[in-house]
This record gives sequence, C-alpha cells and structure tokens, in this order.
Amino acid sequence: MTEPTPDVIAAHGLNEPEYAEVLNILGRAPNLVELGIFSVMWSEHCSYKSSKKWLKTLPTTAPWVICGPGENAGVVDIGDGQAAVFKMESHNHPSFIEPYQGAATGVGGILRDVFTMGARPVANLNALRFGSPDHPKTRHLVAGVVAGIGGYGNCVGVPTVGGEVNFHPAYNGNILVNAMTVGVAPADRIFYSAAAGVGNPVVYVGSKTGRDGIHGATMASAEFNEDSQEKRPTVQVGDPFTEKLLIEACLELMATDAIVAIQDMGAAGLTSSSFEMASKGGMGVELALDQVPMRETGMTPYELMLSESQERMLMVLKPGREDTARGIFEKWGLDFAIIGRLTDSGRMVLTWHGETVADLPIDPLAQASPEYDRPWVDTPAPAPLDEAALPAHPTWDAALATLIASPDVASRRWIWEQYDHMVMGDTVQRPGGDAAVVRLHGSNRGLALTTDCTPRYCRAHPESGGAQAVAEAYRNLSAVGARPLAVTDNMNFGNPEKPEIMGQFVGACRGMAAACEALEFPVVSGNVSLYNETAGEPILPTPAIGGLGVLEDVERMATIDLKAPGQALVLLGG
Amino acid sequence: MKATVHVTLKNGVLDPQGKAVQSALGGLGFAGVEEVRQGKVIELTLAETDPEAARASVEKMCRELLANTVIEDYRVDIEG
Amino acid sequence: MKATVHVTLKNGVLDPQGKAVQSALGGLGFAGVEEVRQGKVIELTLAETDPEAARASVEKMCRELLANTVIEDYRVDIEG
Amino acid sequence: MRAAVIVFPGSNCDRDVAVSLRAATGHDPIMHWHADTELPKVDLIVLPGGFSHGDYLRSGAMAAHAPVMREVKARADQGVAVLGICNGFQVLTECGLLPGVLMRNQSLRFICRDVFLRVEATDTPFTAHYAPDQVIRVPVAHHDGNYFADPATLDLLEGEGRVAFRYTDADGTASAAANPNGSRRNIAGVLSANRRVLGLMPHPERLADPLLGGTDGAPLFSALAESLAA
Ligand SMILES: Nc1ncnc2c1ncn2[C@@H]1O[C@H](COP(=O)(O)OP(=O)(O)O)[C@@H](O)[C@H]1O
Repeated sequence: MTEPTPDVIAAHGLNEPEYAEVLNILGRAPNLVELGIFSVMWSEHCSYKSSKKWLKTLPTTAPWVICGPGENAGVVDIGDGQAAVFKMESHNHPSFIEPYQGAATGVGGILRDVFTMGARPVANLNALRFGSPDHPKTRHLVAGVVAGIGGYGNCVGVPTVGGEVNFHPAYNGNILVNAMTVGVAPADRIFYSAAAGVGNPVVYVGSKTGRDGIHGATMASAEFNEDSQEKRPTVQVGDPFTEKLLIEACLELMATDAIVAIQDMGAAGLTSSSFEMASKGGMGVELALDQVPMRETGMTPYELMLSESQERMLMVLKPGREDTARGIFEKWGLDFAIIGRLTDSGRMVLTWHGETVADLPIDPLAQASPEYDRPWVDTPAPAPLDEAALPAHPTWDAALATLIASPDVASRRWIWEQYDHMVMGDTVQRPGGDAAVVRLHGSNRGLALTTDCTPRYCRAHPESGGAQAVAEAYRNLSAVGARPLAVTDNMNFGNPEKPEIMGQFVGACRGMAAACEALEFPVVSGNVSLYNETAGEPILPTPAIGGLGVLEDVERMATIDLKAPGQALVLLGG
Repeated sequence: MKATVHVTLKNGVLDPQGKAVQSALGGLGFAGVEEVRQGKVIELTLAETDPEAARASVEKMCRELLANTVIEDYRVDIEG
Repeated sequence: MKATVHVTLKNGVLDPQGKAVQSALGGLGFAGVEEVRQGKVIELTLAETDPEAARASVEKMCRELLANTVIEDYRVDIEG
Repeated sequence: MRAAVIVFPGSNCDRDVAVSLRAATGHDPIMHWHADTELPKVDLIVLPGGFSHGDYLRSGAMAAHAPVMREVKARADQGVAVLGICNGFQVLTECGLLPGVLMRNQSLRFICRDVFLRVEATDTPFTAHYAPDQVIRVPVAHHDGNYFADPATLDLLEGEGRVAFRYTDADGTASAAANPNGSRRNIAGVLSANRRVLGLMPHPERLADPLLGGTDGAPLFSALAESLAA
C-alpha cells in the first residue's frame, strides 16, 4: 500500500500533529479509505475538537432530564409518561451554496436525529440569519431557504411552528440556517445508539447511497473562501417523501422489540454512524460494503464510507428479527440490507467483495479525536454609552415607524405562511406569538417552543449576550404560560483559531452556563458550527437557543393579542 | 425568435421525482423501465432576431436564473 | 433504449411558472422576452430494444401517468 | 356512519381528518392502506391531505393510480360519498372523478393561512349543515391549489350548482384579493354530477375544534354523520 502524499493528507484536512497521531494509532500508514475515515471523524464538525472543552461547562442535568448531550438528541420527561426529544442543528454552508436544497436537507437531518430516538416529530422551528436586506444575494437566499424549509417540512407533514430571523451585513457571505425538531415518545421507550450483542446484524435502511456531498463534513468545517463558488461541492438533494416513509417505517419497527440500537446517517454518513454505535457499545464491527444499496455504478469503498446521501439509517437488530424488519421497510418501499455484524474485536473491519479494505481500531478514532484548548482572549465589556453623543430622540411616531419598518422587527408572516404550521392538528398557538404551543396529541397538555438569540448583543459582550439569549427563551416560554424545562443550542461562530473568536465562544458559553444554572434550564443537546467566515470576515457570534417548556392545560395558555377595548396594559419587570 | 432550454439534473445528483415516477410506472405494470430522470423545458419567445445574440442572451439567462448550476446542466437550442 | 418525453401545457392554459420566469427575467434586465412557457422533460431508459414497441409503450405511459391531457400535450422521441 | 380514510404513501392529514370524523360520529374511521384492494363496505370514503408520492410529477397523479382507486371509483359510481381534501381533491381530479385540475399557485409559493369561503351549495351530504351563502373561515395549506378548467366546464359546473365553495372576503365577496392561489372564478371546492363526490382545497378538519381557533369546519363532518347515518 502506498503512503498518502502530504497533498492528499492536507486535502483531507489533517494537520501534521493529527497525521502523526494517525500513524501512532495504526502503527502504519493508512490507506485512502482509512485516511478518509480519519478525516471525517476528526473534522471539527464530528469531533467538536475546538469546542468540547467549553461545552462541558454547560449545565446539563435536572431531575427531569432523561438524556443530556451525547446522543442524537436530548430527552426530557414532560410528565404523563411522555418525553420530549429535541435538538437544533446547523446547515449554514450548504444553504449558502444552494439555499433551497441546503435548508431542506438541514430539516431532513434534524428530523432524523429525533425520530432515531423513537420519537414522533411534532414540531419544527428554525433560526435564520441573513446579510443586509439590500445585499444583492439576500433576496435569493431568503426566498430559497424559506422555500426549502417549507418544501421539506410541509411534505413530511411536521408543522413548522416557529423560528427567528435577523439581518446583518456580517452574514452577507455566510448565512445561518439552524433547524430544530421536537418529537414526543413514551418516556420508557427511548432508543439509543450504543451497539450491543456479538453477532447481531447491522442493517442499513432508507435510500440508496450515491456520490452525494463526498467530503461535505470536512467542507462544513473549513473556512469559506472566495473560490468556494468555483469548487461547488456536490450538493445533496433532499427527498422529503422518502423521509416521511422512513419516519413511518422506523416508528412501526420501534413498536416491536426488534431494535438493539439505531443511529441516523448524518454528516459523514456511514462512517460516523458505524463508529459511534460501535464505540458507545464497546463493540467491533464488520461491514461488507458491497452489500450497501447503491444508486450509481462504479462506487468505491471510499465513496461509500464518505457519502452524505440523505434519508438513511443504520440499526443493530436482535438476532432473528431481520424478516420482521425487512417486511416493514419493504411495505414502505424503502431499501433494506444486512450489511454486517457486531464483533468483540473493538475494530472496524470493512470488506469489499471479500477483501479487507480497512481495518481500524474503533475507540482511538471515535474517542481519542483531538481536543484543543485553543488560545482565547476575552471580549472587553463595552464602555457605557455616552448619552450626550447619541442623536436627538426622534418623535415617538417616527421612532415607532422606524422600528416597525426595521427588517429585524417587521412581520414574519411572509415566511411562516410558506410553512405548513397546522398539520397534525395540534398547533394551538400558531407563529406570531412569544412561543408556539403544540398540544400533546389526545390530551389537554402542551409543549411551548421558541428559538432566540440577539447576535448584536453577543458581539457587544458575548457573556451577556449568551445569558440574554437563554433568558429570552425562558421568558418567551413563561409568557405563554409554560413551565420552561430545557434548551438545545446551536453555537455559530467564526474561525476558532483566532483568539478573539475563540474568546467570543468562551464568553457565550459562560453566559449561557450562568443563565441556565440560575434558571434551572439545562442544555440537553446542541450543535456547533465554526469557521463561519468569508474572506476573513466573521459572522456575529450567534449562540441560537431553542427552548422547550410544558403547559399542564392548553386552555389556560396566554396569547399576545389584545382581547378587548378598555382592558389595562401592565408593564412587568425592570 | 424561439429558444428552447433543457434543464436537467447533473449526473449523480439524486432525482427524487424520477425515482418516484419510475416506481409508479412499475406499479402500473410497465416492465423494463430502468431509469427515469425528470427535468424542465423552458420555451422562450424573444424579440431578438439575430441567432448568435439570442443564444448569448439565453445562455446568460440560464446561468443567472433558469438553471441552478450547482446541481443542474442546461442546453440551449435556438430556432429561427 | 432511451425515450424522451416532452410534456408542455396546452395553448390557452395559463402557465403560472412561465409567467413568473418571464417577470423575473425582466427584473434581471433581460429585455424583449415576449413569452415564456415551462414544461417537463422526462428521460426514460428502457429495456425494450424495438423502437416501435418502445414508442407504443411510452405513449401509453404518457396517457396513463406522465401527462394530464386536460391541460398538457406530450411528445415522445425515441433514440437508439 | 362508517367511514374509510385512504392512506397513501406520503399522506399526512390522515390522522387529522380521522380526529374530526371521530368527533362527529363517535367512532374511529377505518384507516385503509392504498395498496389494499379489498375495501370494506363503508358510507364515506375520505382521501386525505398530504403529499402522496411526494407530489412528484403532478400532485395526486401517482395516487390516482393506487390499487385501491379502482374500487373507490366503482363505489363512487354506486353513489357512495367521497370526500377529497387538499391532496385528496388533487387525486380526485387526476383520476377523473371530478373535472378540472389543480395547478401550481399563482404566487408559486406554498400558502398556509386561514381563508374565508362562501358556501355555494347546501343540498349535499357534505354541506347540509351550512346555511346558503354562509361565509366560513378555514385554513388552506397547499402549493398546488390553483383550480383550472376550461370555460365550458366552468360554465357547466356553475350551471349545475356544482361549485361547493368559493374563496371570498370576510363579507362574502369573491374578490381577486380573496383568492389565495389564482383559482378560476375563485373556486375552492367542486361536486360531482350526482353531488356525492366533493373535492376542496381548504382543510375543514383543521378548524373543527375550539382549541385550534375555530369550529367552522365542524358542520361538514356533522352533516356527513347525519346524512349518511345508516
Ligand atoms: N453546543 C452544544 N451544546 C450541548 N451539546 C452539544 C452542543 N453541540 C453538540 N452537542 C452534543 O454533541 C453530540 C453530537 O452532536 P452532533 O455531532 O451534532 O450530532 P449528530 O450525530 O446528529 O451530527 C450531540 O449529542 C449534541 O447534542
């Protein structure tokens, strides 16, 4: 086997110390398939190598937390034997390149994270940031992203009930598309990803694998530059119809006792799903890659391991349940293939028509991925505003007109009317209020949902901004009458190798941690998107917060509309 | 002057529509349909009378609006 | 054997997509676009090797599924 | 009344309409998988909203050829009531049980919001609980709801009183501004010649519960329960 050249190693995004660690782990040079796997597993996107140290400082526990960060999504007990499963995830770079498909596949990915855990998705939300309204690309990006979110969510039949949108020139070359899904499951029927049982079959279901987004996971972690336009990586096309079938088929199979472990194939597809399942369960895996359902001819093991084709899942079944599972997936018209088995070797052995094409130790790859303590500098607290230097106060009428006309305040009706926000028949508070409220089907209880962040506060002072975002989510949930329970977050920042940017990240984490602690409002899931820069210009630090609360009686929920003339308006708080 | 633009998905890009049509044709009893790909055809009537100028203009329309060149290819035909 | 099906709106049927494209082209500064009509092109790969049989089968697919003859016309091209 | 809701791959308002049917009749409808040709004897067949087969090719086109649809057509010919909501309406036009076709919305955008409808025909099992010309509020949620038929067909439908609902303002005027999708003559729902098949784009099942913000959709289900009572 020929050793990869420095160019090839660099193209896989591994720096010198990282490659040295690869050699150390393997005791030999990797082949191309193996190099590809390392590159994906150790990308920022999959390994959280820059952010891990700080994420660990967020409070993640409370008596009602069933599962905190570390699984596909967070799980909280919402009473009555039910659990809410939720998470937020970014699809920023793909959405800038192809807004419709980028946003659509973002929704598809986060839905899979939630139904993987056995929950039926009941609501989608999103947090969007675009460049200046008069930037030539903004209109096209807004239209495409909104249509893409609707195109996917509407078709799968999950209501999109809320979200937020801001405009700022800092996002001109790097928009943010963060999608959140909330699902509901019986609290004692949550499905996890840890593989177990030597000899158990490893099963692939969903769509066939094509050459989609090969290297997308590494792309998502590399700073954008001007020629990203030229490189134009293969953008993935979403198939919401297949996703809808996959939801129904998975939930149908989950109602039996056939599944040992299940994991969606998100970014980095088969690689990260198989390694994560094996590593969490302390198992080894043998996969016969030639058994993977393929969409195109001539695909290679390298491509199969790195493909980001959408609408696919990996499962470990109990022995003897293959036919039950196959029957369900075939009824729904989905691919089903037994592609391997679990072993006790602690190694990932990949074969191609009987020949071994990769043989890697699982834990060193999955768990010993690099973890950096990146240098950072604190963002100084801004000086108090000098009142004398402010422009004269406009008339109240003019101030009001300016505010209402501001793109950050103007009505979002144009957006949410493109989302089916009522399907499933439980949206008791539609978009437009402080938080959306979705009734728990068949009961009078409900979930309140919101996403919040004010990036200009976060830029002025990340710590206060991070705390403010959490507090705002808490307030929005309280305002409809819900008891706030937990949050998911999506940390969108620039290049963490720059100490000021890393300082923004650290500051935001500190603020969020303090607010979550004070409010007993733990972080149960989240996602980090770094390197959001174009030509060296970073976005505003944007720690988007998704909050979830519970209402015991939706008939007593509060709404924003003024109900009758003559009623008093009261201002609370300071 | 008339121009016809064919916009088709690039090779290797998933075509959910084509896939669904293929399986529906199978369901209707049509055997031997090995692949289905669906694209768009856009017919333009132009004031322009010079074929070369018309082609140049339509190619520009394709790049700017009619095709999504990230995932689609296009072909322009000009007829008198 | 390959077959290409063009499905286009009948004359007199308003084409919202074509109209939107036309006005978008105007907005982008393309002058002299007098009309735009948008249709579908469906490319089929068939196991059938006899052109006549292939045509007959694809015509049937058009009538049964690929076109809605209330508003659409179709044209079938067969190539080796 | 016994009802069956046909579930196509990609249907997503099947559960919603089942909830409304249960509220009106006191029992659950049969949920019938599209591939199953043995349709039990029922008084009402419902084709629900959603994106059957992803709405790829044309909305409703592939579902119109589902194995069960031959039986649905036969039952309709025998006078069994058939209700198609949204995607179900698209399936009914594609399979020829109702005339016309639902084209892409004029705005080209998906549209989800409440609209006002004027009830144009009250002599049907679906609309008997509305008053003539009553204006009701129900939501639409579709990308392809732009009703098209040639003028002769439209004249025929109007002449035979087969327009069931029209999009209007709150005061009942069928203005252009009240038309959410570009439908010819503001048509939101049409009936078959025997008045036993109704297709409509708006979703009465979405406003049939006070907690959801309105109940103007409920009389459609109560009318069915009463008219079709065995
Ligand atoms: N900012 C964050 N805060 C808390 N937990 C996080 C954060 N970012 C990621 N996580 C957690 O890390 C785990 C891995 O996330 P990720 O790799 O995005 O999941 P996926 O496998 O769906 O891609 C998840 O459990 C996620 O909840």
